[in-house]
Amino acid sequence: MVPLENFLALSGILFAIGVYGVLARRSAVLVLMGIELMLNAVALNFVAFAAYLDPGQFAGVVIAVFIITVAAAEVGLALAIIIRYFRMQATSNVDEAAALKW
Amino acid sequence: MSTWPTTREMDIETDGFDTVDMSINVGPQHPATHGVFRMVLTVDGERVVDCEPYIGYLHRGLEKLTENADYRQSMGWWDRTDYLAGMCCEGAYCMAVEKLAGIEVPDRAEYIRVIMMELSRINSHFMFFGAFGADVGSMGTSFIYGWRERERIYDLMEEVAGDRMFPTYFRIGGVTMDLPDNFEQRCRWVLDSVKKGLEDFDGLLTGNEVFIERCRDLSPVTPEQGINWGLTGPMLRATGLKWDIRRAEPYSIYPHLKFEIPVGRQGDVFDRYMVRMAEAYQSVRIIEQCLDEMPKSGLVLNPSLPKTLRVNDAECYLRTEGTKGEYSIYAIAKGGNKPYRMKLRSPAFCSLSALREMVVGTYVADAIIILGSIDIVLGEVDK
Amino acid sequence: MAVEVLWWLFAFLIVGTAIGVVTARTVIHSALFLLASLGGVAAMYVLLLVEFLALVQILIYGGAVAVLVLLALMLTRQAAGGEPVSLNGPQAPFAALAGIALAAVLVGAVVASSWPAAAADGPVDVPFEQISEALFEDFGATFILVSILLLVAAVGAIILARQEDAD
Amino acid sequence: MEFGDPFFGNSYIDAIIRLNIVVLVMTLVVIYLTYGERKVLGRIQQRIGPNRTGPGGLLQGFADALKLLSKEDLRPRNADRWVFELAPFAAFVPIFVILVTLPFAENWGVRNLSLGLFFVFSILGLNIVGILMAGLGSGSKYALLGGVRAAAQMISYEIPLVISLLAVAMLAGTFNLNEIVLLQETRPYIIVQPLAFVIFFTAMLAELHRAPFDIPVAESEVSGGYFIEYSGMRWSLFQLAEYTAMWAFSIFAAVVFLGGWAWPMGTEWGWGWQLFLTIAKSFALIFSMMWIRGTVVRLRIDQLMNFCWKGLIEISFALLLVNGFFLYYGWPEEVLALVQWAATIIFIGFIYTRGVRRSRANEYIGTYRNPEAATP
Repeated sequence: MVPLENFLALSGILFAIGVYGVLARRSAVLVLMGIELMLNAVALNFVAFAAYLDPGQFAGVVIAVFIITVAAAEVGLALAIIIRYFRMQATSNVDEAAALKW
Repeated sequence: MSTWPTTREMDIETDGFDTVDMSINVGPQHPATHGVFRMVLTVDGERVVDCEPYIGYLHRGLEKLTENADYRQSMGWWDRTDYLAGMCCEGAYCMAVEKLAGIEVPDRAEYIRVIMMELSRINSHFMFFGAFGADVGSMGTSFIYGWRERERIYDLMEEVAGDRMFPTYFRIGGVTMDLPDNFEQRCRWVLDSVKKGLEDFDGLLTGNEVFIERCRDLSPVTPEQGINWGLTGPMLRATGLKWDIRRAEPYSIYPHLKFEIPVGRQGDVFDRYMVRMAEAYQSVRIIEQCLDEMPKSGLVLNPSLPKTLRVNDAECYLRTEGTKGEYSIYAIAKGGNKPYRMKLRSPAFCSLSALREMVVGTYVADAIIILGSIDIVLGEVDK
Repeated sequence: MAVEVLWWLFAFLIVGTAIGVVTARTVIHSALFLLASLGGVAAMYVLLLVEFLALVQILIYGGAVAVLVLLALMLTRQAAGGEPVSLNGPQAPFAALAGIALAAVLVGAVVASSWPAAAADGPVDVPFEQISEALFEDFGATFILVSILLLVAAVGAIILARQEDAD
Repeated sequence: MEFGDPFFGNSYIDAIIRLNIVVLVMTLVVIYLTYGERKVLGRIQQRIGPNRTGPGGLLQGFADALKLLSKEDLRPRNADRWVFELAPFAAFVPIFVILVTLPFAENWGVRNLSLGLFFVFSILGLNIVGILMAGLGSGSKYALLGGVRAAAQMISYEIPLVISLLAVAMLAGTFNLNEIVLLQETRPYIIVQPLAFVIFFTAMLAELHRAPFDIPVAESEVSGGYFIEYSGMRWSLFQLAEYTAMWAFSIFAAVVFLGGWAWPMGTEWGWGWQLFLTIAKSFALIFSMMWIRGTVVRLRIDQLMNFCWKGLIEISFALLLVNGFFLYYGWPEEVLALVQWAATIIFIGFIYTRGVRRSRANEYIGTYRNPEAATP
């Protein structure tokens, strides 16, 4: 049997990799991928807690479902914004997105 | 592949910023180009923003070859221009030389020629229905249906001339040999099967809603545009203009024959298809008339021809209604047994020059069927 | 025993592909690594006996990543085999430091903490009928809220991404 | 020994044995599906089809497989190496995984999953990835165009596909495919949910890239689409994936909508009949797909998308709502069936009349005989 700590450590490492991706990447699409990794790490964390510590309550599982839903909404909206920005500025590089208005 | 143009891959700057355009090479080896033809499509997603046709892969120097050979020798090369309707090309070449040298053709030979030319026209149009259906995406079913009738016509041609595709059957001043004995019976049987074949295409393509949705209102051409772009033949008649060389500037025995000139209304792809359907049917009518009216016996080759044909200074322009449009020959003779110049106005080449105007702004899939609707034959385009 | 082996297998898959996501040289590779990583997380859900969630994960992210790849293709001009350029900014080393530090803190916290005794029992099989009951009854209001959020996001995305004719 | 029991009493050995059986059967079925398709298309096109290899050409598929295996595995110079080489597997594996849960007869399946239906359609979504990988990794513009087309088409048509399946799952109250089959012992779900079946069949054609939705693989446009650059083994994997998907989808449709092995014989007729019923129903579906392929021309990408987003999705949502009302208020199933049949007839009638009236298809037939009205 796999101990709970394994899952938690795994999700922690996954989260940290996501953070690195968000900080290091230049393209907004890639930043989005980092965010996806972070969200997944969190969902995995919730599910692990629910499965080990909270049987019969499912709060963790339900929250994971919500996270996936919100992640889908976030991907859609973020991609729309990126497309919009790309059309105007011809770039999807977050470093160059410095203008507050145009 | 560095010779392929890549400079067209450019960003189209609008006032905003759009996606990157992409150029795709359709051809030279591509199922939709019906031979070795290449068009470079610049596409924005699925939209065609530019189209550039490249020809010449099948160039054989036909006109130059003709200048260097005896009048009778070049016959076989002219077969191979519009190779789907070899007899039509032979007929045009023979008539041009006859007009140049003032040679009479026996009556029976004229009828035989018209029968063979119209059979060739049916042949070519059936190839069009089959290939066009395949372009629109009928998985080769239309292709095989077209080939069924073509095989029968080719068999008949083989019986008459000894060869299927490039019979070299016509001669200056007539035809090589008389028809076989049971020709009339065989020919009527072929015509019946052609009529059945047309009905099959009605069932397979004409009445198919998807087919009509794809073809209707696609690249409509007005008569003015058609004339300005140099369209001829079915392409021009689809726009609604009643222009057929067989009527407008009659040659051979066409003035004696009863047939209609089918026209379209809006010049779209569907009209082009329908005009060809109707033309194939009219060709059947013409052949039936010829079979009824032709002299049952007689000469098929002018017997008074010299062994070597020499033409003094002369010049002529002969227009015929080929299968793809106006198949015209401008011939100059300056003495000797060879022509000084033989210029071919190949119809598909001229129609092809309007490709860009018709294709730009449509979808990639539409570009393919617009190209298909022109019904190009590369042997004739590249000469 | 087999479960442990599978766990380690998938754990390495997840971490390896996640590192691939953040270090790949082309966007397409990044997206494909992301898909593999998310698939590994789905496998983790199966090991946690929540198959339903695993399938939801695959269903949603399979399509989502396909869209992501398409957009990555549209928004980066190295689609047709261009020279790979560095997709990382100059801040990448510091970001790596931050990531490593964060990972150290999180893993350290996990290891240092003492967990309740219930954690030793292992995951409990969760029938998906009970998940649906929890989802639609206990968390009904939240569910509706999330649905509205999704709807608003979809509408907003369409409005944002729509190409105006006036442009 | 019952087939429901695990072989040798060990679930791992059991799984391996069952998977091997499935792989063998699948390969055989695919080989004969290609043969059958060529024969059927041949008959439709007035040809004979393969008839040289073995009696009646029966060994043609094996000959083709041998030829494909011995061909060179080419890779374009500017292909993205790993993406290109892994794409066939990424396209094939999801299709294969679906077979794991399909019940061919009572207890005849690799695994009887309680989430079987959900499993099938969530795994199906992964198929896109392999195709996209092939499209993007080939370094060819035809492949790119085909891959992008495939992705757009499959993502769009997945929605009506899933919703039409959910409509059935609502009635059945379970995702377990075996239980769904057992519930159809007296009447298949196509009787109760004809509209769902129509939507499912349409979306299935689109997901499988079969005519008239074969836009991603259109020979005359993108000359093969996403697998244009593949040869030999990898190409045959794509082909394997395509035909396996056809078969798996047909079995799946037979199980969900046509009553699988339970209807009309019931459960007591033994596994031979059950197996025969499932296979016969699935082959009937496959035959209809081949028939459509041989006779219908291809749609254009915008027509395809419009049909999905402006037609199928709305109708499938309405279907879901109607089902919900009937289930919530407990109205009888017969009424639901009546409503659904009426809706189906209206839907098909609407499409037919719209297609025929807008295109005026009937008016064109035979008009060439009258030259004045040659082209109305």
